[in-house]
Amino acid sequence: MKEKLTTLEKALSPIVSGSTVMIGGSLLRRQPNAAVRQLIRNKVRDLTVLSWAGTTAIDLLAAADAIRRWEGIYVGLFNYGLAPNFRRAVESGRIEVRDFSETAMVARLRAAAQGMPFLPIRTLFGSDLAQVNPEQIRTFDCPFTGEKLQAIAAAEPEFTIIHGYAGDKYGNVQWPVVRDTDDMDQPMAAGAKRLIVTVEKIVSHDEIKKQPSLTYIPGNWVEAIVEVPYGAHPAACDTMYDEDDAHMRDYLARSKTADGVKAYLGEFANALPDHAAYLEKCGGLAALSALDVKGRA
Amino acid sequence: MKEKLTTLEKALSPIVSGSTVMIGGSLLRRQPNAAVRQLIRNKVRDLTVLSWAGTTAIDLLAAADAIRRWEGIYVGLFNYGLAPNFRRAVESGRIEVRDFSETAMVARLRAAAQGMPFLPIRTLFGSDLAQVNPEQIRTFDCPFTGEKLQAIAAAEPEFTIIHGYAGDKYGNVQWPVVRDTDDMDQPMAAGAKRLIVTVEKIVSHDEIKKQPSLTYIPGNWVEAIVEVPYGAHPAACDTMYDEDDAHMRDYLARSKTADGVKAYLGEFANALPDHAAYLEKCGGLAALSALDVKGRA
Amino acid sequence: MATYTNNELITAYVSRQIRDDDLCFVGVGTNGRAFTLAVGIPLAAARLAQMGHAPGAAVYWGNLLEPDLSVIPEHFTQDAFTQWQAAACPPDTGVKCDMLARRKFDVSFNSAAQLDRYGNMNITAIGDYRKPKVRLVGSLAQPEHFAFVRRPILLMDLDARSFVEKVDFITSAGHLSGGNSRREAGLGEGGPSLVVTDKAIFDFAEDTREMRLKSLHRGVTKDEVLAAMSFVPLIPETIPETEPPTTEELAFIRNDIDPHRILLKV
Amino acid sequence: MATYTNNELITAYVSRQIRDDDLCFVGVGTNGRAFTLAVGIPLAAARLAQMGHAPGAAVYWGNLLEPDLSVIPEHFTQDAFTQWQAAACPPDTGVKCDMLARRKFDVSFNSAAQLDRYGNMNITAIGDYRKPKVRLVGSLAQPEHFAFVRRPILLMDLDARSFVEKVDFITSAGHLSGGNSRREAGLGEGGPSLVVTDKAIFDFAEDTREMRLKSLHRGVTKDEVLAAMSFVPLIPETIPETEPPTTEELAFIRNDIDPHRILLKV
Repeated sequence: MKEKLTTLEKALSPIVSGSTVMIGGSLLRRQPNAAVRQLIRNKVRDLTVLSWAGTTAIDLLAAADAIRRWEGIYVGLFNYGLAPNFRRAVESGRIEVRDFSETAMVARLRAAAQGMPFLPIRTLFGSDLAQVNPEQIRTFDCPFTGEKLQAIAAAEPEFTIIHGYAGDKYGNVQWPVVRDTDDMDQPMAAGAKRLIVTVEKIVSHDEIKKQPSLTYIPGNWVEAIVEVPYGAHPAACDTMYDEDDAHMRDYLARSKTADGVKAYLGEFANALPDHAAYLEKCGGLAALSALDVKGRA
Repeated sequence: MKEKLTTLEKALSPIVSGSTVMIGGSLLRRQPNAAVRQLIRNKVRDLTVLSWAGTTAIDLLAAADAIRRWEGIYVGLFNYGLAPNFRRAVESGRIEVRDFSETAMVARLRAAAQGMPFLPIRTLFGSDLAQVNPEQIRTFDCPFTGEKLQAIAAAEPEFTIIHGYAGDKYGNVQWPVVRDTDDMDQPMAAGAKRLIVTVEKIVSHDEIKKQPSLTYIPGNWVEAIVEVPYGAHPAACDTMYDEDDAHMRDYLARSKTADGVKAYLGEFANALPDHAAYLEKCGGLAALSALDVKGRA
Repeated sequence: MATYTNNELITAYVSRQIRDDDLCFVGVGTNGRAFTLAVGIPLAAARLAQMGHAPGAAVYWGNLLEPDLSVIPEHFTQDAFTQWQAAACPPDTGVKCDMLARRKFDVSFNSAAQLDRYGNMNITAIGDYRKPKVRLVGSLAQPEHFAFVRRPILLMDLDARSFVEKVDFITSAGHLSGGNSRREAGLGEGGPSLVVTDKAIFDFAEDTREMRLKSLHRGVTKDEVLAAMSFVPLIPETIPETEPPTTEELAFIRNDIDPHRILLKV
Repeated sequence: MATYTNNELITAYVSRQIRDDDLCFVGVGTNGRAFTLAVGIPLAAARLAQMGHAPGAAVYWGNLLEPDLSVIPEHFTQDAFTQWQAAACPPDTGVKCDMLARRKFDVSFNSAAQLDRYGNMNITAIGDYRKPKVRLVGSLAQPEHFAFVRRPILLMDLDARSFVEKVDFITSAGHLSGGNSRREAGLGEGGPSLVVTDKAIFDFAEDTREMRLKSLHRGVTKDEVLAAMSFVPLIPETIPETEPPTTEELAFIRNDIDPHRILLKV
């Protein structure tokens, strides 16, 4: 097997301004925020960003003016309300949006995973989601029944970034048996062209191969894997730690203005050399362990 | 929740001659043979049978002259060679076959699960599998790229029979963490109209809800669940027991002629009132436990 | 005569709309009043139905199929979701999407920033989609609910900014422009069936599919309702009072389902 | 000069066709000679490649992605498959199908009841499809291998009943009628690249895509080869001898990979 363990800097260096990037996680779970802060440090711009239910990762990128277009089902901050920086950028016209409903986005992800240019749905008749996006949503006739269906174009980002629980140096990433499964990370990984995975911890391959059915991202699909403890902070990694409520509230408060959030980004991303420095800035592992949940592996 | 625990007799009584039935399992794993023997006792005829990689279940039904048409990717007896009774029936023209390659059959199962009349593939250009089956495999143009694709019609059996590991009285069926995943049972269950599940053992709902992510067939999808220990015999149930080599060899020997296998069916299906009697006929649980594998739950 | 809160009235009313063996979609997240409407009342109503006339009723919440409603989490942080026991927790959200497309859901609970005369809803953008006055969250599975669920129920406070003649953006196609327009657009049966508000209940006329005042909550006048809407719904000759909760329903809600007033807080 | 068996010769030859980081599909099951050709030799060759020039080579076997080839099971009963450790074991076989369709596989190992001049293969039926002389197993993923895998390798004993002018049924489209016919039919790059037999190796001519004799195993004559085929393949001016296994390759096979002669038994 090929060793794919590397650093955030090396793993993300191929992502340049103008790239198309799929961001994994859903709501406050497993947002790849450590990777996002590195992209912000790298000063990438004009990204086309795809997501499922995006929260902190998308809002941070929007705050850094890194997004030209977003495509997905949701951007908000879950129980913290709307995403202030994303909202500001869309309302000012800086970010173009292409909204997809869940069955439509699922079709895009599965089409890519199956090597197909599209998959059919029948959800969006009469919805403006279809009306405003003829480039990716088209009505056609079923080759068998003749009924009207909607073809949804495959999601084909150049890069896919997913934050996972644990993996080995070959890129095999496993989930715990009991977890919050409300996401689309595995289909995203299955259809990825260049897949970069960050994990809470690196474990031995011997650990992995004992329970191969828990490997939801096979190393064969992965270009690079990076160990980033608390890599989803200030969001949560289910079964390991909860969202950081104090940090979220501080982020929201400082996001009331563009200047406020620029200062936040300066402190928590641009001014810091790497993720280790971010963890120190957040009080270090000792302080962060207060977020750990019982039954954490 | 609704109680769905019943007997093989009651669960299978809606399946009459002429029905279309999907049979779960793959190769020698989890063939729903207890249910098949009940169908044979019920003397159903002219079934249209769909399967993934079918072995004992399909060959037993063929031996009983219960199949009019079969659709799937494979019928054989794995490392025991060709399926003698299925082969005899196809060569004599009694069984019509519709062959699908794996991506084609996967498309049929997923289409049904997604509520779509078809899904696209691009596998079968130039293959006689497509040429002989215009009713279910049709070439069409991609609504986006214009490239030629092949539409595969959804698999829509009236009944689906799957043999699982363990489940509760509400029909929630779970798999063990480490198992042989080389099958399509979950997609079959997801697209089923009337789903009948047999399991090795019934466990409490409290057991099930501790690890909900192990539930691969939610009770919500199930019409009836039946407890049938060694329900896949003489095939295997991975993690619980292996195939019965002696029984398989005896079955093969007696399948050399139509009369031979009729005698076998008389002994092991028609002459017996139920699955309990079959287990006794096979030496009882004591004898069968010799097939158990280590680490059996 | 029992006294009760508006949330208790709505919870009891909604619970009676749930039939035995119904599969109900309940959303996750948001906070404050939005949480009460989107999560709190639906969970309480589903549990109340289970305890009464609909023991076989089930909920799909997040990606949990049939979570144990006898122990609804008291804190809605991630680990509470992770630990919540359920009958099933499918491998990804695509399974729920497939069940929606296969019309496995009987009821869904929905809220929107805008809802119009024909039950079209908007959670995407206020103003121009390209340069909106307010960018909202997007769409989630709201279009699926109106496309595939048998009886979607809207839970919203009556407000002239929310109840508008025409939504700025159709996230979810309801009854479109009324009559047969929904069918003609290519959609099947479904679309919003009831609109449950803090002042009144509405349904949709069988023929024109226009929103129609169905009942007024005790003490609420027709004029108060109309004052809180930007369009005039159909109004029948006589308007019944919304059936109040029974003492038994109130006891279940207060003692068993939401003793600490978490679900029906605000 | 080292002595070696035909199976050792073939195993060593095939292992050299595997490049570093190749993902190789290996089939499961069958028994006797068919097992040696479909499972035994491919697994031994893949492991031999890993131990030598291709440490990054991986195998997809059954639904096991990268099973540990340093401990190949000695008994191919179900529990041996269940217990075999691997890097991944996806939730269902559909994942493997998707990887095939996305052209993730570099090499596949295939065997057929019939193979023709243009590398079309048949594992479905001998004679008339509707009322066959011999009904075979069907198709499995054999059409996918020829449609999507970069370099499919056929492993078959040379036999006039198997090597036919035209297959009775095209299960897997190889090079169809040669030339550009494969492309014209709608297929992409791929199709059979090599045919490895007990007597000789064949490839396919770049222009006509006809099967072409590539090398003869030591001691085998051209006439013996032609006597075991129902059509005459392209034959070059000079026919090299199939490169024999090195003593190091033989040592790996005999001492490390298949010490009990399970994989290369018959």
